[in-house]
Amino acid sequence: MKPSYLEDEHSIRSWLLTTDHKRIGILYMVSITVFFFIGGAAATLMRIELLTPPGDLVTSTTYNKLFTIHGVVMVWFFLIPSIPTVLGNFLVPMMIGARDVAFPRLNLASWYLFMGGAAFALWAIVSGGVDTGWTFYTPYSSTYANGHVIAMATGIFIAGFGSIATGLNFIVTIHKMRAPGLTWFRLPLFIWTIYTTSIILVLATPVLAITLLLMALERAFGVGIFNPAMGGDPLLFQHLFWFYSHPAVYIMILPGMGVTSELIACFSRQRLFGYRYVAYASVAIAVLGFLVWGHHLFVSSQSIYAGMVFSVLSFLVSVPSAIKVFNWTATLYRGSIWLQTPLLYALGFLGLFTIGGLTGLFLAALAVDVHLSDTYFVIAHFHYIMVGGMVMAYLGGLHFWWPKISGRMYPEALAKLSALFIFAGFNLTFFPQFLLGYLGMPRRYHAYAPEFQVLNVLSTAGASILAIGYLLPLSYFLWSLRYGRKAEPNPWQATGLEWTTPSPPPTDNFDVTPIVTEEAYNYAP
Amino acid sequence: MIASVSFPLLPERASDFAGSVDAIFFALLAVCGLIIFGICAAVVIFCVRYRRGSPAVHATLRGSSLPLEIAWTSATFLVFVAIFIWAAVVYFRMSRPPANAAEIHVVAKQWMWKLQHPNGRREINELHLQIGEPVKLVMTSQDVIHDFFVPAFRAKQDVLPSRYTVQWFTPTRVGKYHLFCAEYCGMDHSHMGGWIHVLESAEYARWLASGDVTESVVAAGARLFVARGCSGCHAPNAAVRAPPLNGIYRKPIALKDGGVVIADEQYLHDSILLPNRQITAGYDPVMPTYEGQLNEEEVMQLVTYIRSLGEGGTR
Amino acid sequence: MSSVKHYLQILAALLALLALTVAVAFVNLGPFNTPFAMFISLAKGALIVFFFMNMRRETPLVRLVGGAGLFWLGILIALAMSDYLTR
Amino acid sequence: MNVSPGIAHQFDDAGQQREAATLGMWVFLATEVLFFSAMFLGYTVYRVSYPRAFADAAQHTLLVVGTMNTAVLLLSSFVMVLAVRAAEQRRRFSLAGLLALTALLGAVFLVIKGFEYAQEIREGLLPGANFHIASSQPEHARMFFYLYFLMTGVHALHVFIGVLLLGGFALRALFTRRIAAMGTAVDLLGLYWHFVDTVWVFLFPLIYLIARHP
Ligand code: HEA
Ligand code: HEA
Ligand code: HEC
Ligand code: CUA
Ligand SMILES: [Cu+2]
Repeated sequence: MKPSYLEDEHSIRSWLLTTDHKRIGILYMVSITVFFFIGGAAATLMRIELLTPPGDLVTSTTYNKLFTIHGVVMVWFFLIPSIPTVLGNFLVPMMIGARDVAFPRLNLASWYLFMGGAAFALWAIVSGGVDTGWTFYTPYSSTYANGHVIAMATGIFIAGFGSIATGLNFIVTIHKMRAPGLTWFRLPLFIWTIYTTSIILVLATPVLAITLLLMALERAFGVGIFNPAMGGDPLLFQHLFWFYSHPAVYIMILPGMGVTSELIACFSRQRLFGYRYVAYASVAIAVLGFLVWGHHLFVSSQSIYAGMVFSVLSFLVSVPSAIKVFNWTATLYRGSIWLQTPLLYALGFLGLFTIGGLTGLFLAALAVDVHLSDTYFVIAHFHYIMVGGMVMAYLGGLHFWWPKISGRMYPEALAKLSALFIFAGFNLTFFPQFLLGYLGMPRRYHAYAPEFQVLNVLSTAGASILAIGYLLPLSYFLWSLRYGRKAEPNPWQATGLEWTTPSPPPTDNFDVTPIVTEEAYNYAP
Repeated sequence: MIASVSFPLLPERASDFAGSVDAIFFALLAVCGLIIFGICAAVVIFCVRYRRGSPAVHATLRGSSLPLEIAWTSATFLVFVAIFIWAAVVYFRMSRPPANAAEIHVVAKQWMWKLQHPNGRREINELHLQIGEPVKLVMTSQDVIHDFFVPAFRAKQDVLPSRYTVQWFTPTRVGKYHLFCAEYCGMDHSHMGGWIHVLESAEYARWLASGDVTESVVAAGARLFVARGCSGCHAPNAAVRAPPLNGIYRKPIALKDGGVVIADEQYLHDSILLPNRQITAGYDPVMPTYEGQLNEEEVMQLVTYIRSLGEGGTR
Repeated sequence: MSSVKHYLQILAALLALLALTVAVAFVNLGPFNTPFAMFISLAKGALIVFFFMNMRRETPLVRLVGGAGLFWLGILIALAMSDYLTR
Repeated sequence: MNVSPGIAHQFDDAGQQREAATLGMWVFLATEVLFFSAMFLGYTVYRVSYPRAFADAAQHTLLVVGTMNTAVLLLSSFVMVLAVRAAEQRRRFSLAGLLALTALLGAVFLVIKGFEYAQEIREGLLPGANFHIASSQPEHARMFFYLYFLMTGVHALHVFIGVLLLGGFALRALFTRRIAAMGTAVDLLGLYWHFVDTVWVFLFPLIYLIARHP
């Protein structure tokens, strides 16, 4: 038998110069885990500060740097790369029956770009920080802020090109490298979501790059494109930023939806209900997602007519999400449900994403957003989707494919317990924030009015549970590498080409190129 | 450490919009609550009933059902459209200040709010209002973007440098309410707040008359108009040829390079600070810029004074 | 593959369009100068894309990708201008 | 597994490899369009807001030079097409020569652009401490020049990268042992070069042709 991709070669060099998509996936996994804990540490400090109304633990400037670090690191260095680069890199070629992605060297280059960008960002953090918030609004960022705004922007700029390269690679791979017989409507839904995510990566990220470049030029050389004092318009920055960043929130959810589709189908032993509609819904989200960015500008003095257009389009883009939610639920009906840890996470995703999405409707409703904009309601909205949705999906996917990735089983009982722990901690952390937001507590507040304290204490209590919850999988995954039970090729009796290879797979994935003759999720009861 | 165990779960409702916004909010809450409850219930029931090895019927490979997809898609869509329209109508109302609203000037700067009433009474980080009287805030910033947010009024609007933004509301309940800055603006963003006091009419009148009211906003503008040399050019008999400013407000102005603009507040503001931005037809660009010489408060006073000289053109 | 002569014709057309657009710029078309100039640019762009870049021989997929770039450019400008033009 | 020369291990055959590369290039070009589009949006916004100032400012651009440069780029695109042809016909020396000629034309473009910039800087049109312009709205005319230098600068950077690549490819064509393997690469380089040309075709009227009529 051929050696697995893990055992092929052992030197550090063989890892750092690898072009094997599976190893690159592992490189990403290790790096983003580090960033998650950096972002998490910032969150921890913020939550501790928010235990009491006055700003007594850290200074206001430090607090402002903390949420900037938290936002930047979590968005660009953890959540955007999370599922696409870790699970996507590992699984896309395997799921479509290919030996590798279309451009393996470009794939490695993406990781180096990502790490290069991260180096700049970390340097900016360590050498004094940045206090603009992750949104870098001008003229604050370009004229008034102290700190290493330019270094931070450079980091995001460079990492952005890594994202573009990854997206390009996936698009070409999915178009050109599918195994014979693997038609579009036989693809696993995970592939559909990675494909649509890639479209967003490729079309949106360049706009962020140039926008940050203009902002940095304004800061460094006084170029006045966004500077009202020089005839520029700060709203233009906001338009450009959100032209990227709203589609980017779909980069941060579509892959999670893909994982959820895989998990729900596998663990209820059914073909995913309404497969085609769920696939189309992904495309609809990716395309329509580009038309709604102005819903972040409802109180910014954008024209009210533009506001109405963006509002109605925001409702429109929610329809395909609704389609997905209903189809997932329907898949469970009359299934044969096997409540393993991955399914627990998938169901957690389903519930929490729906709550997050539904509260997005509150924000898309114009008059209501006037009250809720820039309050903790928004914070709760997106943490429900990004942490409750995407992070849950990422963890669910990790558990599901861990046997394939590592060749070992994780401890099931402990994993179930951790999943419940995370679920409980999550809700305790972020549910009170909805109430805080409706009460009117603004976000990015280092000190707050005393009547908000009780809810903030609850939130902090939840965050500490959550922190422990996240440390658990980290520890037992590491533990399982050595002590875990050896995994069979297909421990879940799942369909999908990746399960036809040994666990862990050999470097070339398949001895012979598989030929596909059936639809995805062809489960027998 | 914890100040009090009893704490509010809903914000106070102290403006006419508060009720409208809350109505939409609770309608949304009801619809969404129903949906999330339905989905969670379905998930739990299915997971129990169809658990592996249960005696229930397990059917597989059902594929899909087009009628079902159409049904839930169109139902969702209709609900969405209804919510959109409702919220848009209220939003539209929020953005149309009534003509009789008293005008209060707001200048934001890192990290304080400076306000001025029509009669000249100034306040910092505090705003006294009369119950039942609509007010319109004309706001600008001297540095970065801020946001004037009064949760009890459900009112919020960004305040931008070099731009006038407007919001309005009618206070409906006597009391003291939070004012927050809701757009991140740097170090002391979280301390850039204060209080809105809503008073009974009599008390408000007493408050308004007290304090350092030396001159009304219009009077201050008139004083500046002379003191800063505007009248040297713009007075009818001045040596320099400059456009007369009587009745200019809301008048269509023909510009030198073709094109016509309506002389609204923003135009007057820019004419003073950046006179070269738009040159009036028939005049030489000799007006000096007052950028850096007048602050935004003074400009607002001048603009108000010019407006007081009469309104021209068609509305 | 096309002949050199064919490509020469395209080049000639491009240069002619260039001359045309410069010449027309000196004629007062009222509000239509810029639209006309953009129209000629589109024509030139189309010649380059379809003949020099061989788009006319490409698969539908590649055409879709090329079109997507343009379409998304349109989205950005159209929706952002929907704000600026109705303020 | 088939291990044949010139085909990377992840591909089954040369056709698949070629198609993948072409698709990849087009996707990259779509990215590039969006990269420029942010600047085009900025241009549109400010041109609509300050039409007169843009008209004033554009009078200071050098129309003759700009037209000449457009012609140079169009010509270079034509030569590039011939280079692609030569690559397909595996004519080593014409390929090298044509690539070099394309690079040369690109370099000519850059040199002309350089002189143009120099002239403009001498006239004080580069926004900064020395900026001055005879316009009734110098502030907004300055916005035009911000955008002008940004857009042409980013474009020139693309030309510069193209020239380097073209030069490198010309050398490779001379010395490579397997000229046949260069076909796809030259094709892709051609796509890039034509794209850069196309961007200029749109920049040209937006910069040089505003309000030229009396
Ligand atoms: C992964 C991330 C993610 C996702 C997927 C979404 C999804 C959505 N978001 Fe969210 N959003 C963010 C991340 C995300 N958002 C972030 C980070 C911010 C703040 C940025 C900042 O300022 O820092 C934000 C802010 C934000 C705002 C601006 C708030 C403000 O600052 O004033 C708005 C306003 O419209 C909004 C709306 C929406 C909507 C309508 C969706 C929709 O796509 C949701 C669709 C899903 C559903 C609707 C649920 C399923 C539907 C059903 C079950 C249907 C049945 C329902 C009925 C019939 C009623 N979001
Ligand atoms: C993208 C993903 C993402 C993720 C995963 C998270 C995760 C979390 N976030 Fe989030 N958050 C954002 C994205 C994200 N966030 C963004 C974009 C903003 C807006 C920023 C801005 O305004 O600019 C924001 C803002 C934000 C705020 C608002 C700050 C403010 O406006 O003042 C808060 C407050 O509670 C918060 C809390 C949390 C918590 C408790 C978690 C938890 O889920 C985190 C749990 C993880 C841990 C707790 C790590 C566990 C590890 C340890 C405990 C080890 C610690 C080690 C040491 C201390 C050495 N976040
Ligand atoms: C040196 C003479 C001069 C002084 C001093 C001066 N202006 Fe002017 N102003 C002009 C001229 C000339 C114009 C018309 C050309 C233009 O639009 O710039 C003008 C235009 C204006 C306009 C636009 C009117 C229109 O019809 O479009 C306003 C408003 C205005 N000035 C207000 C002021 C104010 C307020 C001050 C004092 C703070 C002031 N001016 C000081 C000469 C002057
Ligand atoms: Cu002012 Cu925040
Ligand atoms: Cu959004």
